[in-house]
Amino acid sequence: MNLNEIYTEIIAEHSTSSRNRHPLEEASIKLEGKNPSCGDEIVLELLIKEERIEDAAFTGSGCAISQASTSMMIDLIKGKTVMEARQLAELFSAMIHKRVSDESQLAPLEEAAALQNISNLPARVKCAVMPWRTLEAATEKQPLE
Amino acid sequence: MNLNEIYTEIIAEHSTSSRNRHPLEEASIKLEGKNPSCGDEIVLELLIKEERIEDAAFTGSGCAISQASTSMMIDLIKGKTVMEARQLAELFSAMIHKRVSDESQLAPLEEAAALQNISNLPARVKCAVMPWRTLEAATEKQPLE
Amino acid sequence: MQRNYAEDFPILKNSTSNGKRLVYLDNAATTQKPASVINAIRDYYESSNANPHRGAYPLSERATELYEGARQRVADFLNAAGPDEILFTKGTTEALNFVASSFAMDIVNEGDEILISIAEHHSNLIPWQMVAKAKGASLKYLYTDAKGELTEEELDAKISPRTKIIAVAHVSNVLGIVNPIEKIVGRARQVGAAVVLDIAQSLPHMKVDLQALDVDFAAFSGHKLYAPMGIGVLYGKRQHLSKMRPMLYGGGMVEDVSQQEAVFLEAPYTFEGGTQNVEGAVGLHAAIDYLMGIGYDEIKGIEDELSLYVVEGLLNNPHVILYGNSHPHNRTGILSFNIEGVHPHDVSTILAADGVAIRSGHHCAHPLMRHLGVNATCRASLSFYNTKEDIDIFIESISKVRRWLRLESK
Amino acid sequence: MQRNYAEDFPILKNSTSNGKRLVYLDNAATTQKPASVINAIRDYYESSNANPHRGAYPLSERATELYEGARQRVADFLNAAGPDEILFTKGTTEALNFVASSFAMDIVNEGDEILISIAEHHSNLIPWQMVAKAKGASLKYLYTDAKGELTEEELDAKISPRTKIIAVAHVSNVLGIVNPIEKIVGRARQVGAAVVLDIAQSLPHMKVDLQALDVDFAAFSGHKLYAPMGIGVLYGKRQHLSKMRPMLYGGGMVEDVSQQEAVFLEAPYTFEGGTQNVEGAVGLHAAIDYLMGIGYDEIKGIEDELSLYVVEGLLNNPHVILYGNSHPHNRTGILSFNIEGVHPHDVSTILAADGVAIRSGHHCAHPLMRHLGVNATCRASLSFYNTKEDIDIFIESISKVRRWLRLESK
Ligand SMILES: Cc1ncc(COP(=O)(O)O)c(C=O)c1O
Ligand SMILES: Cc1ncc(COP(=O)(O)O)c(C=O)c1O
Repeated sequence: MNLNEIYTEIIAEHSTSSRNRHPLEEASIKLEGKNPSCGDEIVLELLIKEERIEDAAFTGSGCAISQASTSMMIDLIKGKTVMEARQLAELFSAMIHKRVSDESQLAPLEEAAALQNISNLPARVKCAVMPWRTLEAATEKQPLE
Repeated sequence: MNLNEIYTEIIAEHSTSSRNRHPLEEASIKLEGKNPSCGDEIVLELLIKEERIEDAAFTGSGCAISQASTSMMIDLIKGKTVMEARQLAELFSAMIHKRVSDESQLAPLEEAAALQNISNLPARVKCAVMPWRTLEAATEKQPLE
Repeated sequence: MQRNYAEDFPILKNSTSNGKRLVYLDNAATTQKPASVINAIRDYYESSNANPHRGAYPLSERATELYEGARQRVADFLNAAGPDEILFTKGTTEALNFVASSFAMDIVNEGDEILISIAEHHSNLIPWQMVAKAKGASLKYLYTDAKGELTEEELDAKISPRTKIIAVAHVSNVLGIVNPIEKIVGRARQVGAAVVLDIAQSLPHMKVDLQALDVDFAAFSGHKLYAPMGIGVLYGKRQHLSKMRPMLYGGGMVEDVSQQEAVFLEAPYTFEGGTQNVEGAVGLHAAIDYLMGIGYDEIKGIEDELSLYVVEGLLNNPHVILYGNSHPHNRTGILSFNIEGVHPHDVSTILAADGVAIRSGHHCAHPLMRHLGVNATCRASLSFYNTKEDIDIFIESISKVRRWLRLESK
Repeated sequence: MQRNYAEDFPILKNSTSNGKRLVYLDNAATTQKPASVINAIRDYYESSNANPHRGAYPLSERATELYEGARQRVADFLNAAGPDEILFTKGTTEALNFVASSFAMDIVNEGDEILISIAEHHSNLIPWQMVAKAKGASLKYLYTDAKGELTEEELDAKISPRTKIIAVAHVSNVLGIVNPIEKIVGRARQVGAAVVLDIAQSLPHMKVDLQALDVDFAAFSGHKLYAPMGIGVLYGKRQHLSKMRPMLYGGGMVEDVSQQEAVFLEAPYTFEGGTQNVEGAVGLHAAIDYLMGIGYDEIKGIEDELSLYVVEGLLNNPHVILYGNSHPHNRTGILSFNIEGVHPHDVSTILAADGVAIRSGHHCAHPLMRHLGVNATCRASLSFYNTKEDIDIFIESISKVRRWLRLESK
């Protein structure tokens, strides 16, 4: 394990960045996600209009990996359709569980692909995955009007 | 372990002998003894008069060791006082648990000293001891008039 | 030529018993361990030991992988629907007690019936007495016939719409008889009863496919399957496990704990409170790998042949009384017998002098002893590591027993 | 010169972690095993393995002697009144659950109080929640002060005539604080409460004399005492054990069983249903022998010195927040801390890259975490086999954490 591949600039930056870290007043969905064994906790808020994620933000606390993963996810899904966002969550999960490792296939994840190396740290996989699972849960019953 | 020292003539003889194996009509005390884990079971009957064991007999079934030990014990205690019988039980127990091994000290046990080698068979010690424990229990509350 | 599997077992190669070669015929009590299992334990402690599930460092990750890998191996081995149906326990006894206290106590009501066989081991018997008493239910018995078998008539007579639980051994630890599980499960399904299967004595000798058998619970002990002591398995169908209360409350099985409340994890973790026995799981994994390297066909082939050979030897002795079936069809290599006029404990002491280890007593099956009309029996139980030479020594030793007790002229 | 005890532990000599020497500082979670314990396990399986208590052949007699010899060794080690007060369990969690379900459930009534400390491990906490709920009793908490200690005022305020049970850890697994057991027992005696002592974290580091402490029950796990996994001990005073219901129903704990009734043996056998873990008992015996060969004076001497050295190193770092006492008086070598601005899980991942194994999380003590006002902490826990070099590597690694997270300029 090489820490340079885990605690990269971009992950460190996202983990403390305040850009996406705030409540979302007009949110249409709000869901809590947590890793009870770690104490990671986020509240994910989404503003969905006509099957599209118009805005997204989060509050909460946790380890650098979970916070960076949440922030990167929000950057990525803003403006995407619910369907696209769920497909990205699917892809992220495939990456972190080592089912997909090909760089070109991971391109749609953009910056979030920086979390690929977490797949080598079994104890931290759940930190990276948590926000994406929360996204999936939040959009599961989303009526696709 | 040498079986010659365990299944001796005298033990084999006592284990099947019918001399002491019968009910005792005038018994003043009757007590059941058993080794639940083996299925050894005897009923020891004693006729005690003025602190003296006038007669004794047993019924029951079990392994050769337990049956021989019972029969030898009865031969030995007949005619002895209750106190003497209890002292012999004490001595027998000391022999079987290897606290006394000196031959001259074991002389009062007479034929029952033939069971000394059972002390080398931890799994069978309880078979040899069972009748003696029953004797102790039977005479425990015996009023020494 | 057939391989001599005793070579794989250090204790069989090196140990003597009373100065003689050890002839170990008490395999139903516990089995010896192959070098591969002993080495797996050592390797675990020399390279991977840590508390699993809790640490974010490589050693703990490795311990977790080994532990969960063993769970997956057991699930595959038994053909469970998934690893979440496999709980590690310390043995069959703990597993069966847990089913009784956490499953049965919730579904059995006054007037219901719990049905077990008269041949059950105390571990699959006393827990049911307790449930029956606590719930005002009745504990009924399936009786074995003269050959030690459970007949269809007996099943028909005893399984009723009031039956809530049927708990039976796959193979009897006294008679070696294989019970008709398919028939029992078939009838159980008709009346809506749950089936609890004790596979402690079957799994070491035959393939057990739990999905094919369609039982609700199954339990076995590692130490009877060439694995270390202190580890066992409870299999439970997901639909049941998801409703059951935890077994032990403590670390590793909770999601959140406040001063007055606790929220528990899901199966299998909710049932594994406290630090788990990774060593035992690793040893069990190694034992299953070892056995599957040999294969059940080979195991059964060897054991059936030996079993026939023992029966032949025993029946050649006019003073031997054999209990249960005498042919290996429908029976594993467990043989219960007595010698006329001799108490079983004397038999085992006399055999021990020749280096032969057999069991004598009630084999934790008092009710069966009474049903057979005996106080105790001798039991020889085989493994594929036994040899014809072992059996020759055993039979020869048996032939001397009555002479030692002066019941025959020399 | 002081001996380097790491030499006795194969995993510490041979293992690397991420290519670096393993610096194992998670001893409160589980300890590594000395070669003498690993060899004792191997020797047991290679020369003495059998089902104890049941066989009349030498191998089984030997297994029985080893098992009962281990019980006697534990009784002497803890200064119990006799071996019949020592029950083998699979660990602390099983032992404490058993006291809760088999002792407490019988003596606690509606309106009674059960008192535990806020620093208890979940294993000594959730079982008491269950008893309190089942019985309509109330579960009260002793709160620790700013130093992590239980003050006399707190004891006076909480121990009342309604207190039936006081269950506390001898040493906290998060703060390492040694609780004032003499004072607690003194007050418990005045109000007639029973004291249950969790010695899982004290016994590895200090002499525990149970008759001198005069507690009613005590429990520990072998795996935290350099012994194998899967074995633990419950100590109980004779007067209590003689009245308690069995733990598991099955083989080995009965005198007689009929179809509807069972008669049980006396303590300790009535509490040990099922085949017992002889390997675990043998390993525990070897571990106690190993520890006593070193002696508690030496162990405490080394661990206190290392502990001071760690504290010094940690406090030199302005971003470290240390919880509980900072001097080793009244504390074993367990150190909980946080690094400003960094989540504990990131700390342990970063340390793992340097081969350092520490624990991060809630340490199975959620209520204490809330009491301390944190989500989680980092915990380094020492053993006498650690060295100053281990600590140097640990402290150096700690100093790099904030830089990795870009919280400091390089
Ligand atoms: C103080 C304390 N009590 C109880 C336990 C539970 O022990 P185990 O998990 O071995 O059952 C632990 C450790 O996990 C502990 O540190
Ligand atoms: C059929 C059967 N069931 C249950 C048990 C109990 O297993 P354990 O003692 O390993 O818990 C045994 C063996 O002792 C057995 O043979």
